[in-house]
Amino acid sequence: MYIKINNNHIELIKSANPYLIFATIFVFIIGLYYSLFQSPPDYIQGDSMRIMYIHVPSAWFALMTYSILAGSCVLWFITRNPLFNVVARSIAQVGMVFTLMSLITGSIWGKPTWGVWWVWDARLTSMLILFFLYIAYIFLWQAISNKELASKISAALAIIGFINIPIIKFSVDWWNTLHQPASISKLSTPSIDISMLIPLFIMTIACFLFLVTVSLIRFRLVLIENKMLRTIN
Amino acid sequence: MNELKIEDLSCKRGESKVLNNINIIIKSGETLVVKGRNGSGKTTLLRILSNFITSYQGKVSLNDLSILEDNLYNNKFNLIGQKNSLKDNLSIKKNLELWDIIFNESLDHAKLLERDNLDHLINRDVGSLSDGQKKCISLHRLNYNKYEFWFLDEPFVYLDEANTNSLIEKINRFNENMGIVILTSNINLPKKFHKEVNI
Amino acid sequence: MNELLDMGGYAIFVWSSYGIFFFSLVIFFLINILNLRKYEKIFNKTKKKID
Amino acid sequence: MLNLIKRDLLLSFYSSANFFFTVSFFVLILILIPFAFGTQSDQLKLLFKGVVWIALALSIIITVDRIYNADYEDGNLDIIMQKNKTIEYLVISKYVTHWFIYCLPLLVILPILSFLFYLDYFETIQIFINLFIGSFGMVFIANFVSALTLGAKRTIFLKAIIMIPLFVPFIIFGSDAASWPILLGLSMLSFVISIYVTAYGLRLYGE
Repeated sequence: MYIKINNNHIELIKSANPYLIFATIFVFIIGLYYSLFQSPPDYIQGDSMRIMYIHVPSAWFALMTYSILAGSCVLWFITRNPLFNVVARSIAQVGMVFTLMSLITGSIWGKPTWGVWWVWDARLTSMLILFFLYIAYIFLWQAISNKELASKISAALAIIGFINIPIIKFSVDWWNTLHQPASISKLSTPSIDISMLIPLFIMTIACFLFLVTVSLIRFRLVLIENKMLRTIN
Repeated sequence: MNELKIEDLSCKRGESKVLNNINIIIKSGETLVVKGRNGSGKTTLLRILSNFITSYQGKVSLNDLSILEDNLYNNKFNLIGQKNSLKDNLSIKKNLELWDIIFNESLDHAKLLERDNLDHLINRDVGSLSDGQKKCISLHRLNYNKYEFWFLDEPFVYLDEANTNSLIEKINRFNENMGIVILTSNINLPKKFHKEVNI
Repeated sequence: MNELLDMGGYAIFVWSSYGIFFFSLVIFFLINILNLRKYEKIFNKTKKKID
Repeated sequence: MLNLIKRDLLLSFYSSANFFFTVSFFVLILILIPFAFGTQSDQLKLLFKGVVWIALALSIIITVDRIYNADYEDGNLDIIMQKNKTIEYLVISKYVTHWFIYCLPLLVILPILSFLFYLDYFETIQIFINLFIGSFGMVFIANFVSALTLGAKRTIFLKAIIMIPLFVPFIIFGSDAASWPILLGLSMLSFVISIYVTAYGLRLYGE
């Protein structure tokens, strides 16, 4: 299966762009209405629970984006179809922003909940490492002047990072049981009420729409960059 | 008797094609001069011939055996690239010692350098030499004598007239001993060699 | 209205996290779309030159 | 392969300042502990076991520029790659020399340092074994990072960002004496990954 991007596809993406932007804004407004006004405050955490509606989707998409990134890098090495490289490069920066957002909102949520800005548990630590992996992928690509080479090298790095993430998660779990037995206050996850599930669901869709919109914009950007490199060479 | 054959060679660097359907046959005792403007793929051709670039269309074969499959091929050529392979912070003597180990062959460097009028430099740091002197020392690697091919990338750059002539003489002597030389150049050489190719 | 702004005592946390989140998303979106505009302009210019 | 090991050892002997700097860097990081945390012997013991890993990681990070970069920039890497057609052999000999030149001196000096920090013989041996196993894994990682970033502009910062996430498991397991089997496993895993990735990187930059 060899998909080749032609001008028709780009025109299609271009024409879909305004609708996508509109849909993203619309769903975000609905999501905001539900998460800030409509949903009740949590009976343990109070109104600080509302941070969850942006924190959880961004954490999900941070991980999902990295999986797509690493997956398309693997597929690129197998099939040699340059489309996968373009996908990887267009999605990486969105993933980095989501990772950063989940770290920031997470620590703002952590202050009222745990009383501290940061807890060294496996989930947060591996998220932090994920952020560094995104930085490494993006900046290594920029640092190498031969761009064809840069794509291959940074793709190899993305795959190695994907292997590293579960190792980190496992080792931090081990380390926590080793150093501070059971003293760690993890996120208590009580069964979520349906009234909280609705805003979370809407916000997830909104974040997904944002991911798609910006990825498609970056997709066009990366294609033009590639074309410009071609004409310069 | 060696015969190096390049058939229908095309190569892409990035998205631009640098070599397009090149056909060359070169036999023992001959010298090939590759000419062309900057960026036309002269260095790429030499790197294909020295097995660094392996993704290309067409076939390069030595005595009808593809160079990619010939396990002994890498020990048959001596490549002198544009970089001079010298450590700036070490003296020439130490640099030559390091080369001896990599090439697995110990030469009488004092004598060879005297022949090329370079013996007064032997204890100087490479960093203090001029570009021409560095190039001369870099070409000193041609004295390792197990090789059947010389691949020289822009060997005449920075060289003065006397050194140019002595290099040409060396190439001639190597040709008489049935060696094959492939060199790239984008200037006109004072002497005609056997074959010339424009790419 | 005041109750809403107060967020049950957690106002600073909730509003600041929502603010940072949406501010960054908008900035990131704008950077990309402006970059795209710029690149398209340059690309069309070079294309004309080649044609 | 032996040629290359001999050549690299000779080269590092000729420019021995590099090697001296790494050792003194390692020692200086550890010597800073008492200045920062006071001289209580219990505390120093505890801190030494952890900080020795940070010192090892940092010492390896500052040497990563010297593995392939110098040879790549002056063109010696071309000759070396031509003479060693199987690049995996080249990579293995680089592991050996890099470990010998930059990690062995640190391990040699470790017992002296550990006595300065009031550790007893048993603890010293435990740390030594862990550091011995872990340093191999770190060298493997440093090698492939060096090979992948050959063409990048000379920024030690970028290399550090790539390497530190990969060092995290080593540092976590290294500071616990009983987890040397896991360290061994990690080192083996990084060897398997590293040998392929390093050879891949070198081939790409050779083109």
